[in-house]
Amino acid sequence: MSDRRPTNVDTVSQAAAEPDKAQPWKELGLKEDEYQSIREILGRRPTSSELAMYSVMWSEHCSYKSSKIYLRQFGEKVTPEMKKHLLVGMGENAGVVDIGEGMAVTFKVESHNHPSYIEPFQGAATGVGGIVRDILTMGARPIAVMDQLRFGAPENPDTARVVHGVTSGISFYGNCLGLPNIGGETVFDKVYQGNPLVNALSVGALKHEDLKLAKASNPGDLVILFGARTGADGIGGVSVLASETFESTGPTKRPAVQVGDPFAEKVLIECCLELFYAGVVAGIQDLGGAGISCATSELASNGGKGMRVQLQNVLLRDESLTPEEILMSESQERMMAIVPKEHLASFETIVKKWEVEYSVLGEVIDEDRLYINWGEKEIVNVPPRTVAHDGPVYHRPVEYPKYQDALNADGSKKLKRAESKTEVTAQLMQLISSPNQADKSWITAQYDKYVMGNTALAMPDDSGMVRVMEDSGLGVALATDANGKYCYLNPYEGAKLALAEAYRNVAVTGAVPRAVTNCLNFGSPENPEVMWQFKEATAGLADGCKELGIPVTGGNVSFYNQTGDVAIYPTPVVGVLGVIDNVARRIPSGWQDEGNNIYLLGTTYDELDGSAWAKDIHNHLGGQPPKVDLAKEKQLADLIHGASIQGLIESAHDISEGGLGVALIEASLRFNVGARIWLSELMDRDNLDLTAALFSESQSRVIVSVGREDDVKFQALCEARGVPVLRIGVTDKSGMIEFQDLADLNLNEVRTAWTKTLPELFG
Amino acid sequence: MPKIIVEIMPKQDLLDPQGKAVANALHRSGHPEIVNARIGKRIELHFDREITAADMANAEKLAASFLSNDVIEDVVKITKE
Amino acid sequence: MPKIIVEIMPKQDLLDPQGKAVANALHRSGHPEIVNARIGKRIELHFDREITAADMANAEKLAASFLSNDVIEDVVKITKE
Amino acid sequence: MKIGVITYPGTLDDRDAQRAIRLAGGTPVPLWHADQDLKKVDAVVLPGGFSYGDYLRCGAIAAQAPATQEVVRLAKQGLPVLGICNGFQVLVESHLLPGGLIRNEHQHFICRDQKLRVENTSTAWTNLFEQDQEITIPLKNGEGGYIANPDTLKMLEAENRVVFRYLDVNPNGSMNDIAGLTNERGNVVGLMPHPEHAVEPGFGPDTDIAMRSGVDGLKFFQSVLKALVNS
Ligand SMILES: Nc1ncnc2c1ncn2[C@@H]1O[C@H](COP(=O)(O)OP(=O)(O)O)[C@@H](O)[C@H]1O
Ligand SMILES: [Mg+2]
Repeated sequence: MSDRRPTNVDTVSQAAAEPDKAQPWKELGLKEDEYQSIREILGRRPTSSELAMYSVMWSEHCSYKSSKIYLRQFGEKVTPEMKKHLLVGMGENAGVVDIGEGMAVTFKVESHNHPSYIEPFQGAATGVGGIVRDILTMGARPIAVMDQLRFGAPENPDTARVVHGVTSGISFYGNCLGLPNIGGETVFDKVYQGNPLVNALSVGALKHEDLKLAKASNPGDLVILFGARTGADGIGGVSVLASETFESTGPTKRPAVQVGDPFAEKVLIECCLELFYAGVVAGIQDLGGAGISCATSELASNGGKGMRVQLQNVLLRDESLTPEEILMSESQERMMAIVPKEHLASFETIVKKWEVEYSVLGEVIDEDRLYINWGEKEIVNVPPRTVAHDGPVYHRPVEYPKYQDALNADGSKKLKRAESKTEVTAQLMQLISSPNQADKSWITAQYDKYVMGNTALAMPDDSGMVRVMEDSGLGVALATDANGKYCYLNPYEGAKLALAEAYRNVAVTGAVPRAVTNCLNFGSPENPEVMWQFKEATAGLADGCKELGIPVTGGNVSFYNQTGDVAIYPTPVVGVLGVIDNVARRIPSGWQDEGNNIYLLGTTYDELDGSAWAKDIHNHLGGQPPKVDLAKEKQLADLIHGASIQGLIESAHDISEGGLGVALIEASLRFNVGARIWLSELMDRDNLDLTAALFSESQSRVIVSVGREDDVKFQALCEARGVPVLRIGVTDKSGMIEFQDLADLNLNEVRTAWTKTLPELFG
Repeated sequence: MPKIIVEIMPKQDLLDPQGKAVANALHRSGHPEIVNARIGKRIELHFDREITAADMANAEKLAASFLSNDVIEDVVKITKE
Repeated sequence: MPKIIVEIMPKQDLLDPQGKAVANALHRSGHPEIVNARIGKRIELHFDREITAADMANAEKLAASFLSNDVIEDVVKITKE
Repeated sequence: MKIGVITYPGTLDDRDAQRAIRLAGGTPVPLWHADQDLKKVDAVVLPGGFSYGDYLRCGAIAAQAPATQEVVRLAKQGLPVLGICNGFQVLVESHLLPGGLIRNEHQHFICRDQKLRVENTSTAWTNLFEQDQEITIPLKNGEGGYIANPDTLKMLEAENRVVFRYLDVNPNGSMNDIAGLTNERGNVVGLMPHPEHAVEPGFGPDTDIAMRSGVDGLKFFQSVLKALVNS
């Protein structure tokens, strides 16, 4: 092969010899004091390769510099009891949770927002690829994915571009990987127009003893890069360095996007699992943001050791890449393994079987130093910890938003409520067919939910649920939620509300909530009002987790989701993982049989601020979100678990956006079983008008259906546990959902209205 | 039938998974002389009348905006037949 | 880099759903003059040496056997560049 | 009875196919694409997935694999072969079955519970069904539109080689609503929908009786076991 390798590289000795050479630190996103502290750490100016490494590793995305001081509380506000099931906590690639029978699961949600706006298909696809590699890195077999999406206004022409690209990108990558998609979220709102959110979650399962950590702790072990070759993907930013060190003949503009190859990743997964089971890797790290810079420095830093690396050993797609570009390339589908020398031969046999390319880059050394050479020339010589973990920590200014008081004062009380029966019926139909409440099958039918044969629940049920152990039926349930409107009104309560809803969604399936992950999507941290939202939301989430007794095991922060001065609503996506001893016991979200009684659990208050009703009927957002009482959530979850163990409930569906009215319709649509509903007793008991009874979004409420034979037992159980219970209807085979004295809705007509919305918008 | 042919290739610097898979398959089946393969699109636009200069100009615009995605693809050729 | 370019189109009389979708989109966006669209492949085979007559003959064979499926596709052109 | 399941790079439903064989009472034998040796199995399943990423054409690269070549040779001597989804595409690319499979008409990947009619019950994989029995099994594909030239279609219909036809909804634009085919001899069957995802109560499609309780797919694997015992 013709050698097109750049030779004119900046070396450590050059850096010492020309200490005052001007460097483009600013263009790389570093602050003056950050550049100065790099010079202090090194006792000289950095080489351009070192500058590349520090700038990317100290970026907001990799260093969490604005969020770090707040994220700490997830580790601090915990009790020993909460940590009982935690095998690996925050700080690793993903948290690991014991689920019994010697098994553990690891799960995490991550954002790929900005890339998905620029190139929706590849952005979303590589988002799925990235989170799956995180899970794999822990030694786990990935077993499912989910996706949390926020798009702009449905009628805006650009929304269709993003919706099509994102959903087909997720479908393309996830389906080709062979991971069932078991749920997610889809929300439309104009605040996300220029900043769609594409979060992806993955969950994996492993035996306790197969746990792997991203650590290089044994001097002499080999550092091996394997998987796809390194190319010019996603290094738009370092072009400034390339143009500096590279004569004008070189590549000028590198692409800022990455292209995903799910086939390569599928092969990589199988190959890695075989390597893990063969016991030939001592440590492993996926390559995501910051590529080789991140993998080498983190592995070394985590192991408290150093590394010597020959960068020219990296297999390239394009020989003209400069060392800086190689260090920062975000080419997908790559992994870095730490392999003891005596296992090299076995390692080679396995990767060759899978036709995966690899190269040995160097070895672990007993020295607190990361040395990287380019041929004979030394281009990096740094303490790994300073790159990977000792990044800057900001205490950004925080300011209570100027608009906040007026926003909270502008409640929904003044909005005109439905008075006539026809008006109520029309509003019910409008809510059920509005894009946010409408059927999401146009999206979810593009996802394979069957692959692996272990999916016990998926769309449109409240949680996704997969079996982990085929013989016992042991499984996990997962749900994610975030209501941006609630968080905008009150970020502290809003984060708790997201947690409460995800928790409830897991509980209604019969699983026991056990751990939490999050993806915190916010505007610019340089805006003190955004930082206030962030501070409030993280406090709310940490406090909420403590109240519920389930720990945060990991998460991700995405800042700068804003266009000009306008930030998105604070959108802390919260994921809750639950454990179920046998998935055969799972509870679906809809009535399964006729002749069952329908019960409403919990109390309804007149809480319409921030509701779907206020937005979809009146285009209004203001006031305070519904009150959240986590003790009640817990009580409710315990009740459902108890009832499920005794086999007392046929279905359970949580009440959220759109209130009781929408929840009842959804429960009927699930298996096409009709119902007769009466609301008068509820209105009397809780002192509500029709609008509040149907559309209030009060928390800690669930509707359940119970067979006649279990009626007495069920009611007694509710009373014993102090959960308010009221019979509000019965299921039937009428093909109707009849709200007594109010409306007779034909299920087929409701279904048509509910299903046609998204196809009509995006066809 | 008169047609305009638009040829589109994945950008040089970006990964082309399809091309890679085909190149690998060719190597396995004994074609080491083919060092690489890349796969793009050939789009034919059919007309039921003579193609004018205006049509060509139009096709150029369409090729750059709608038929290709300039973040990841290049239009490499536009011809008429 | 010398290359051989193989162009492949779906067979005339068979359905081409992608082409149809593109044609429909073009009609919706005000291009009635384009009566139909069809989407095929452009495959580049790269060589790191001069391309010989034998290479071309070889490419023809590959195009007919592996690169296209003659039940549903036609090889419309093979050129070198 | 030993039934082989071939794994290609990018195959996804191989473990599911093995589970289905086990639940039907057979012994699944994993086979590797690069091995020509089929380990003396009595029948072979080419499972679903995205072999080689479905790049170039679905199934085209997998059709060249040593294991596939051996399957082609033995199928011509009567070895029962079932190609599911990507496996069907491999059979078509290997010319064991006629026609081709192209991108779904609506351009999207689609995953749904699909109703089918079983129109030929004399194949190795369908002998336990009743003629014209209606079954529901999951379907999930992006390129499942069956096409063939008019002569081939006529021949397939005349020779009763359409084994499964889509009912209610044609999910991908397949000609004549064709969901699956057999060869002349009836030992090779290919179909787009996935019988291996409807073999275990709790994990199959919804039925009128209970959620996710559909097990119509089990009969495919029981059929071949019966055919093998009788042969
Ligand atoms: N983008 C998506 N990907 C996968 N599943 C989705 C997506 N959007 C919505 N869903 C699924 O559709 C169903 C209804 O969603 P939603 O009404 O938001 O549920 P909930 O109100 O219980 O949070 C759920 O099962 C959810 O998991
Ligand atoms: Mg729910």
